[in-house]
Amino acid sequence: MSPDILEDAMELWFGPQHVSAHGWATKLTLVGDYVVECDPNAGYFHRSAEKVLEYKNFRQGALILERMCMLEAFLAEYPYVAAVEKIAEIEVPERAKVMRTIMMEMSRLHSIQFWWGQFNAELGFFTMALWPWVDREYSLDAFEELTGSRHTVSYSTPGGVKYDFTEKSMKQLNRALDRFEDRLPKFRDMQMGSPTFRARTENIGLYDVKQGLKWGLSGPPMKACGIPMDLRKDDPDPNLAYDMVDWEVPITENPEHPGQSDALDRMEQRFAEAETACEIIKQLIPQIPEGPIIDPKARGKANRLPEGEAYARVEGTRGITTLWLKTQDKAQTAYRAKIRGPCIASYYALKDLVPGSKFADFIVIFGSLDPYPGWWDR
Amino acid sequence: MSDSSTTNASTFGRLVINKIPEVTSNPLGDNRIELVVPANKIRDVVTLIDEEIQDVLPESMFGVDLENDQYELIYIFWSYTSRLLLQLRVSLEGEKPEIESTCDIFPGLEWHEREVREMFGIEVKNHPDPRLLLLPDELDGAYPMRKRFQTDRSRLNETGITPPKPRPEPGGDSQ
Amino acid sequence: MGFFSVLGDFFQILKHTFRQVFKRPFTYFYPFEDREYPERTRGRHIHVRKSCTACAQCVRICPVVAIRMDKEDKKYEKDCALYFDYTRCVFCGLCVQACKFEALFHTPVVDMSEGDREDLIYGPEKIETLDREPLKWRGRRFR
Amino acid sequence: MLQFDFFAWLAGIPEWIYGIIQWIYGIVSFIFYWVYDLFRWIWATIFLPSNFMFLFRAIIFPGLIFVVMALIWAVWFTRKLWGRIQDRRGPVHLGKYGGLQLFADAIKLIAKETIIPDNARRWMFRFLPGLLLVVVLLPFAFIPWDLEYWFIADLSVSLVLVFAFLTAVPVISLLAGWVSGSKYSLIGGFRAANNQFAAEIPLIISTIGPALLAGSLSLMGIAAAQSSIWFAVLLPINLATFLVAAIASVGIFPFDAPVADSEIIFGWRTEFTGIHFTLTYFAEFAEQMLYSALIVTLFLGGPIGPLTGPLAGPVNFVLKFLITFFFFVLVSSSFQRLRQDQIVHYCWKYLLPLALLNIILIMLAIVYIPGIAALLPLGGG
Repeated sequence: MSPDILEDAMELWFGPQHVSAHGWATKLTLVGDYVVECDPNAGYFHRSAEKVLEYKNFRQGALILERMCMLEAFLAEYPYVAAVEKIAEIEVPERAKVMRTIMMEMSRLHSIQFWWGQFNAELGFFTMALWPWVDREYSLDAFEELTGSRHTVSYSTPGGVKYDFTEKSMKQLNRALDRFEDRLPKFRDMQMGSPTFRARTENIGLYDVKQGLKWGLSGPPMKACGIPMDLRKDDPDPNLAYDMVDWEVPITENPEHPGQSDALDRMEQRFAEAETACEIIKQLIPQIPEGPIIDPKARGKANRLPEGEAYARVEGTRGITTLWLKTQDKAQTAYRAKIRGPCIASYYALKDLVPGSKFADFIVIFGSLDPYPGWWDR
Repeated sequence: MSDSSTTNASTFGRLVINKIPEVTSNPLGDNRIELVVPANKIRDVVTLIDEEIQDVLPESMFGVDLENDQYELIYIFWSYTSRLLLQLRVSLEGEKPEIESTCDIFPGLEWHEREVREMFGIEVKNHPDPRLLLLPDELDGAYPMRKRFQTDRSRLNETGITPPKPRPEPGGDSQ
Repeated sequence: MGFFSVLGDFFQILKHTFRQVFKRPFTYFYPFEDREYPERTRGRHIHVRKSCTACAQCVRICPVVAIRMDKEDKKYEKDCALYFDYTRCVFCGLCVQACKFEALFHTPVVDMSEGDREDLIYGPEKIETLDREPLKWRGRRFR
Repeated sequence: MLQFDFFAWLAGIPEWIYGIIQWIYGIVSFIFYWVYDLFRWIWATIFLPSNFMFLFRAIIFPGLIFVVMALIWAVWFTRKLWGRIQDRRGPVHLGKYGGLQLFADAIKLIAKETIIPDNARRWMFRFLPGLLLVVVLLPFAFIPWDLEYWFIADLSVSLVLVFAFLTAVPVISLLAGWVSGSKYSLIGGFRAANNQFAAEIPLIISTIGPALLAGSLSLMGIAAAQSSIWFAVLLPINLATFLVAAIASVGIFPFDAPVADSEIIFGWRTEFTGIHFTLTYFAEFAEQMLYSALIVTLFLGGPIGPLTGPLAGPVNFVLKFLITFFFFVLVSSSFQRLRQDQIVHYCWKYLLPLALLNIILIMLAIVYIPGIAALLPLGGG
């Protein structure tokens, strides 16, 4: 970029007090209506979770993880629990595996419903922002009926899950799924069928697979490029019950730009993700086996862990969510826990993705990648 | 893994060891492999990963404080086509150890390197943007993720179950 | 040409929004009417002093150090003077699970706002009493 | 030789006193008659039947107070309708169905501290919101609420005058954004000007149709010309283009790029607080109402309608106005926000040709389809 262009550039801080920047700030350099430089800043949400985890024992730790991303609370807490189970060699009962999988997909559905509304609010369409949030209330009701809490479920614990399904919670779960599937065609009309939505999102924030992988992007932003990159299939967790279900990795291929994804593809991908989540839950509900929900020895085993390292990974709503855990012998707390949130990559990607686009499209690109500040600030 | 475009973990391990004999490998099973890399060879290994493995994703990079000025850096790469998980382990030593930046090969590692620098005091050479990532300015140089950094545990003492201890000095070792 | 299909899309969307106008709203008047809370709702705690043994397991497990036990206070039977700090509590439910003697429970009371921060620290008297029946709700039931 | 005649002098005193009294009387009576005349003039101005009714119309019934009450109602209606469309309830607590909510909001907003940024030009910053509201309220004087009696003013060029007033709105928005001393406000101000730049041409071209068919540039004349057929029947595409261009001109959803809250916090209104914000907020709703009233006048026959009776004109007008305003809110709550370059693109590429197309079509129809011309005041055939 030649320096004389930058002479009449305007520096604009997008955040941290901006209405749509909740916990992040990006410095934009504008020339006219175009963004020529984008400098994402992190650290406004930093709660030093990794250090805190070094002081919490293995039953408390999952609670800290849950607060990294309230929207996918169960998905966020699961890697920690899985890592502890790997080091302590805890067996998980079959029933707990299925319940974890159901909860995980439910959490994904809820997160997508929330993102959906938020993205539409960012696009200035508050009707479509509120409608998915109504469905989200039903998902939250299902969480509440099962675990007693609406957001921070704190459902899984080393060795299984904490609460068993009741008849009423099954009813709430089915109600949430039915409600979502009922409204899906209408939402499709309002989103994909909306000419204004297509106008705003087509060819916005375009990147290809190779570029996305270099940034470290994963999850729906990559699957929207048309590649079946999903840890649920690629690296199946033995403590989850995805192999009991017949399902395909949802991908979105746009014939207009193969191997690339724009904001419209990413919205379509979220539709597919939510539908797949619904399908998996519907298939799993009749298959829940009888049995205990928690290994009775797990509580004792999780109190003091042997020396070891474990790397637990899960396909979160926003991408690969991992936790690397190192313990010392007879440890009550973690020696080192590293949280890898998916959004650190998608927020970093703005740096290369945004320059050259219009200022009004910045928030569309940001919203379509669905970054959540808790994941990069931890 | 019969497909020619995919890479097997042990095959790749052998390939790296053939090219760079200082590297030792350590299979983790299930197409996962750990390579122990000396600090001065990290750029060569990461370049090899970029060239040899298809669709590789820089998943994570972080430091571990082993106390007594011993540090470990761990790089994790994942390739979904090969279903290969690769973990590089770099041992470092010293008050302020140094490592070569690899973020020109994998831009996704840039912020991880910034974080390692501010949290552990591991200097990343040739880093394009060596600012603080997460920490506020007053904690620059405090390296809070080091084990030496004393956190405030005064609230735990309020519960009445731990015997009251003298409150530790706030801040890190360098303050 | 796509002009007429785009026009059709516009009318489709207008149809959806127009229909919504005549639907019953989803929200309810919260303070005046309330819904039933599930049995498992993790609201404020209730402490049953009769079965408490003052083992302090709840104090140990609490991840946010919200529970304090005053062993010096001899006024209460078995010395279990529990203080719950609801400015810190995250309602994770670990203390209830840690209790082996069925002495600590969650109630579905979730609206516990106070005018003063100090009032949110529930002392040994307040934590074992409920000012209202937890399952009896104000106003009419909804949903 | 001067002789002093004492008795003559004595006899002159009353005359002299009389002169003084007369002089004083003259002054007093002058003042009295002046004041009396003033009072009489005021009296005559206000309470003479014709004058009184003019003032009544200008200030109370179809005039200022009526418009302000309608404005308050419009804010309530918009919020309630938005709430209903979004599965919410909208305002509920104050008054029946929350009808008094706006008074509470207005009192709250007025009682709030007015913060003026350091970088702002202080006097312009205070002056512009009020000016904006005045400019937006003035064109209501030319709205034909009734053809016979209940209207305020009838100018032969009132259509042009209304648009002349409305052209000032984006200038004020741009100035307000500029004097606020904030980058977001400045961007918002430019976007507001851009919106008007995009929307004004299709808007005015759409009004050419009714003006042409009525043979008049007066709103009263256009309304009166629709006694046999509403122009909405002859100019349906113009009605749609006018509606869309009006929404774009006001700058509400989906053309709300000037105040896009997820991009530029609240556009040119970002820095306004308290009473200043209240005024700009009211001005937006007044502008929506004005465009709704213009749609009723230009396309839906104005006061001409099914009802008859002494107040039939205004009642007909208000009924049509309600329906128009409902569609105004409905359209504005159904679409995603467009980018500002897309607004210009769509307004110029689609709305402008469509508006012209309808005029050409109706001209051809008048020439080739017998019977249409007879419905119009132009006559002939």
